[in-house]
Amino acid sequence: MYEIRRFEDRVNELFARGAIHGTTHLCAGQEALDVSLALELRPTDTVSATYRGHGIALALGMTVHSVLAEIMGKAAGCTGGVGGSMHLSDPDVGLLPTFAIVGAGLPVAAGAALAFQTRGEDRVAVCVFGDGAANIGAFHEALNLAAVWKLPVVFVCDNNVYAEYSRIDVTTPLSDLYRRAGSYDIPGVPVDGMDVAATRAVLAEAVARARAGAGPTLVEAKTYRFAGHSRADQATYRPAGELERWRERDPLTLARVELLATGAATADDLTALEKAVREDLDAVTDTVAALPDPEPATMFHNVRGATA
Amino acid sequence: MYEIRRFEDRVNELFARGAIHGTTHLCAGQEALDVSLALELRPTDTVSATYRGHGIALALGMTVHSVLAEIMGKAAGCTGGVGGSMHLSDPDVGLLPTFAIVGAGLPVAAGAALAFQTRGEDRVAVCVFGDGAANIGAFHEALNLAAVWKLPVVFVCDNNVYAEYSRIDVTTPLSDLYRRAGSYDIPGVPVDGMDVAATRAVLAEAVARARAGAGPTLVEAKTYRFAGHSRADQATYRPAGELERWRERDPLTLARVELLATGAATADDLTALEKAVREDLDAVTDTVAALPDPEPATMFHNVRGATA
Amino acid sequence: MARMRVRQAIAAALADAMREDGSVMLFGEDVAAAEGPFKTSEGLLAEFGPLRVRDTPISEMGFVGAAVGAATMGMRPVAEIMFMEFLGVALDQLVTEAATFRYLSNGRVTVPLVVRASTGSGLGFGTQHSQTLENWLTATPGLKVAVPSDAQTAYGLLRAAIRDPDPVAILEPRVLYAERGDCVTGDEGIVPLGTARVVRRGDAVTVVALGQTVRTALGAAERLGTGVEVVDLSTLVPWDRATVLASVARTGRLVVVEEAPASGGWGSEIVAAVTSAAFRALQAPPFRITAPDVPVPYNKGLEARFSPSADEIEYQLRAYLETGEVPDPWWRREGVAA
Amino acid sequence: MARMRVRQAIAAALADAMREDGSVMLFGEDVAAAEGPFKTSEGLLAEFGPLRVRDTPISEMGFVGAAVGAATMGMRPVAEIMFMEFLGVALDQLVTEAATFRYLSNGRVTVPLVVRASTGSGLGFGTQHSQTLENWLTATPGLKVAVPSDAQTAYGLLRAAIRDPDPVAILEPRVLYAERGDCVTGDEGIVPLGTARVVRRGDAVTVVALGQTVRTALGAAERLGTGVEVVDLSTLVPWDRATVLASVARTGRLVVVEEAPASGGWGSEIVAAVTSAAFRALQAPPFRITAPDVPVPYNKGLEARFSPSADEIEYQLRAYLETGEVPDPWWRREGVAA
Ligand SMILES: Cc1ncc(C[n+]2csc(CCOP(=O)(O)OP(=O)(O)O)c2C)c(N)n1
Ligand SMILES: Cc1ncc(C[n+]2csc(CCOP(=O)(O)OP(=O)(O)O)c2C)c(N)n1
Ligand SMILES: [Mg+2]
Ligand SMILES: [Mg+2]
Repeated sequence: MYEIRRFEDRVNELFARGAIHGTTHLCAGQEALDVSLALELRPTDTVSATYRGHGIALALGMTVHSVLAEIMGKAAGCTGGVGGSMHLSDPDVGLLPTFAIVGAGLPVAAGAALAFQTRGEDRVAVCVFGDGAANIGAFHEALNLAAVWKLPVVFVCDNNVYAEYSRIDVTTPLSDLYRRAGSYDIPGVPVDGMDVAATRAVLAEAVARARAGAGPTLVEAKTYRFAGHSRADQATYRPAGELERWRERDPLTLARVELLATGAATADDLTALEKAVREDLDAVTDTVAALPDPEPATMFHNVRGATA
Repeated sequence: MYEIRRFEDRVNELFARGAIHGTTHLCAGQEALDVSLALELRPTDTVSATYRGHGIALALGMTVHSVLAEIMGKAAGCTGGVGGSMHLSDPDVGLLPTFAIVGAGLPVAAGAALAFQTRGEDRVAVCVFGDGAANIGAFHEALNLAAVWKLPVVFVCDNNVYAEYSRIDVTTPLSDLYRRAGSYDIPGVPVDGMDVAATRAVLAEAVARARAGAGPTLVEAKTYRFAGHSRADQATYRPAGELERWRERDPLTLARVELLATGAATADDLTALEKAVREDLDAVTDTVAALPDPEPATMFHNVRGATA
Repeated sequence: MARMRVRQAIAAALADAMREDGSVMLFGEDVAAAEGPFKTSEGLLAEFGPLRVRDTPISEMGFVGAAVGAATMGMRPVAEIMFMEFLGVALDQLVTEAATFRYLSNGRVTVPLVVRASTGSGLGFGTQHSQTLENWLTATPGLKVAVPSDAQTAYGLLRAAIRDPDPVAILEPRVLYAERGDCVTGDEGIVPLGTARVVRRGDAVTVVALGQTVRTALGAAERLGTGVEVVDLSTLVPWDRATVLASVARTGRLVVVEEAPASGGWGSEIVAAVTSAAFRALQAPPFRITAPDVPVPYNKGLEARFSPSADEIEYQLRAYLETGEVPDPWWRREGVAA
Repeated sequence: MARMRVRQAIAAALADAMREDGSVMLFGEDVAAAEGPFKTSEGLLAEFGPLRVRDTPISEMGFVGAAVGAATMGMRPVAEIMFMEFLGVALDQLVTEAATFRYLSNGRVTVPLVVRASTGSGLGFGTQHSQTLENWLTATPGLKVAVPSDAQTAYGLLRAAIRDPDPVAILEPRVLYAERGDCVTGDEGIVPLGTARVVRRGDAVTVVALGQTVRTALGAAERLGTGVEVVDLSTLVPWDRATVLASVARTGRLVVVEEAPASGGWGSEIVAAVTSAAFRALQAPPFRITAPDVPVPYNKGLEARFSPSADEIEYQLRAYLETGEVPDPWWRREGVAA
């Protein structure tokens, strides 16, 4: 989590000083969910996520080098620089190309689960999406399909209160999105998405349920987006004090308190770990910044495969 | 209702002997809903319905002549013969062109309601759609939008147990579709769609609610499709005895019993009425059959309007 | 070789592919228990069972997306869209997702998916169920589009599409489903994507047709006698430039016959590309015979006039061959529209 | 006349239309409180209030459909699609519903609706947020499509579209939003739909451009000196044949410059129609300068090469004028692709 947070800070800096082209969507405040997911999945499981995907990519095990190089459009990035921040992917860690179209990942995750079910494998597909995505048709169609076919998929709504610049109450008649599971007769479970232990427990159960063939679950993780929506957004539309209240429950702080309280780590351990993360990030940033851009020919690669 | 039933029988005959081109979707068994709706609406209200729309068109007040001529592709039909059975319409009775794309009518009805709300009018929009349509994305998006904007619209699901050749349980994880209202924090109300009095009461309340500015309602009318889905479908996929059980609750029989029981009509009244309906239908059928087809130039009309 | 209907050829292709490859599966509305709204999946549920042949809810976005997801995990799904128009509620999954995954994963996530959709006019289904709408799919790098014109191409293009490593859309002219034709099945029956077929030889004019216009163009050509070469384009993306250019090099004249309205139609691409590449070989203006720019009308007589008939094609080809000029379409000749 | 950015011209057009006609309303994602993701609705919520300027949920099918419904009841809604690709989840409502209601009601139900969508490459938004996708809309009788190229056309086409009695899609090149230009507002500033503008006179070649390629084509034309006539097509459906044909009649040469890949692009329609109508007037093969047939790449340098640059257009026009032959695009000249 600490690595993800520092990574997002770094991306923000690089973007601000023009070293990153286009747009970025930071996940600061939502790291606990990404990390919990990674901890509850097996390498053979598969994840579909969104443009706000740096955190899940790193949590699943993609390297800082590969992710940062992609975001900076380098030839060494995970797609060779043709995808960018919104399209991270690595099948080795189970990450499908992240989705830039809101809601598109849900049916695709259901389909991955369908493949597992049809072949009788005990693999699970997970889809992470936002609160805003819960209003689009693909959400409804995917949950209905997954429910009626009892697919091994877990739908995880990362409810960070905002969709772009719109607060959830402006666009959505109810803020407890887990209740939408009722429309499909599947379990809907809310969880404090700032708390790793709580989130892991809920995810573990949903994943186990899917793996056991008992069908899909809708999990709603209550989180908060510490940054703006994208690029230079300062999020001035937030009600006064809201950010500050949520920051008191910063997942990094909660995790630190927990680790120290349970004796899983000492303050010194954590300081050393954090220092190592920062140093590593600095070093990788320098390395990546010096890497070459892709050749023009790159844009012609991977448009289609060789016909047998 | 009697007129609608006989009309559908007639369409069926005409189709079988090749006098109707293309396809038709009959509504026998579902007439009580169409009639109840027409009775609870004002002429200034608006209805969006589906390809299974002969009944609602007649109930709202379109003439047998206009509807039958359209179905037979005659120049005198409501769209001049270019629309056909799936695209009946008449703004004078509040009927938008009926929708051949499943689910498409729901957002459009919400939009009609939006116009009424924006202009401060006390008009109501109603959308009738099938059980199968409750699984498509447009259903979800329209209900969410209508709920969050508190639009004066009533969504009426005509749950006739089948979508084409698929029974509801094959495609839908729950058969009580009114429960999906919970996803939008709006009222969801089931009703016996074979019973005019019960249906009228539920619709009256939902329409009043919309008119009063209290927002949308999802009404689920439990009905049954007595005919096949379309054209020559014999509906051999029905479980044995299902049709027969529903036929015991034929809305025509129930209405007849009710009318006689309350003394609203005598058996002689009804016999006379039915006879008049049959004679009228025979006469109109002969008239319409003799009408001319549209000129080729007709296909060039109404593609676009005159620019100011 | 057997004689069969186009819909039977499709069912045969699906069955053969499913026998050959356990990862092939089929889903769509009423494709399983009812064996397809147009009976293009007869026998499949019985042979391959409910895991591989599935009836879906009415949720084209959901099940096309599910096909995309299953394909990323190594299945070879065939998703059936009952009427092409319904892709209007699901286009995103095919065009924006499926077609880009290979690119967006450095070639590591692939989508060997087939989407079949029935298209076109001629059966009285009305404005919203009678269009061809190839244009929705033809500007998407990464996506292939094929259109059969008879039993053999229905069988062979579908087999090729299922084996293709990338997403392929097959647009099936609905009016042909009941047509009978000879069909070689098995590997020899496969029609490679990207290859056009010269279905009639001639040296006066090259007529490029597709789907249901192949038989109307052939009908017109027969009546005109020798001289008319008819090319069945078969694959629309990528289309077979070599075959078309070679034909035009011989004939010096190009006419494209399309079922749908002129505006936005696929034929302009053929005309434009051939003109750019073979300008000096053209002895007369290339042109397109199409439907008028109107929605498909329902009335039987109107619908029959909407798409170019063999009569209309014959008239226009004859006038063109005689005068070397582009003839007027019927609605201009009859003065009913501009 | 005032100097303003394209996005300000759009906001001005919306404001003027809303002042003039109480039935005009705007909705889309973040168009109200945030004044538009690209700031194309600055000041509108404040002036016209939350009934007429509305933030929607993320449900393009829902809110485009709601716009259709509101239009049938006499409103003149403008629906904003943030990125053109999102129409892939809502195409049905625009193409299959809105465009057909007049036809399907004997002219009694009309849909005076405007859908605005931002399009194109140049800002680093990546494959799924950088396409132009005109092809999704150009084969729909009943639907008009316009593409502004500067502040004046952004203002004027939008005003005309809002007054139009039928659905109109306005595809706004996103990369131009921040560009400044002169703009006449009010009735004199209205640009009628269906009219192309000759933006530069010349007699050696007609270059037809659209949206963001108008300025790159003009840049190339300036460098080449006299001779290059540049036509800003402005409206794609229905496009202005008279102006284009008159120009080609003068120059005898036609080149279309498109931002997006060749396959399925709108330019083939121009080339095909002009070739059919003015074959004898053409002195050299007409052709198209386009992007290659690949998804839009993210990397800045790659993205800059993807769409035809002024340099590339200059090179190709010069070679064409010198040789009378169709030149190779950069990827063939450099041997990186076929
Ligand atoms: C279909 C579609 N509509 C709109 C957008 C533009 N858009 C990108 S992100 C976003 C907000 C999504 O909000 P949410 O689902 O809550 O996810 P978050 O960004 O908060 O992670 C929107 C509207 C899109 N990418 N796709
Ligand atoms: C988007 C879309 N998908 C599929 C169809 C084909 N189709 C027409 S009617 C129908 C069944 C609809 O069932 P239901 O909503 O229950 O209505 P009913 O026919 O029972 O009145 C289907 C699948 C369609 N018209 N539109
Ligand atoms: Mg959010
Ligand atoms: Mg039904």
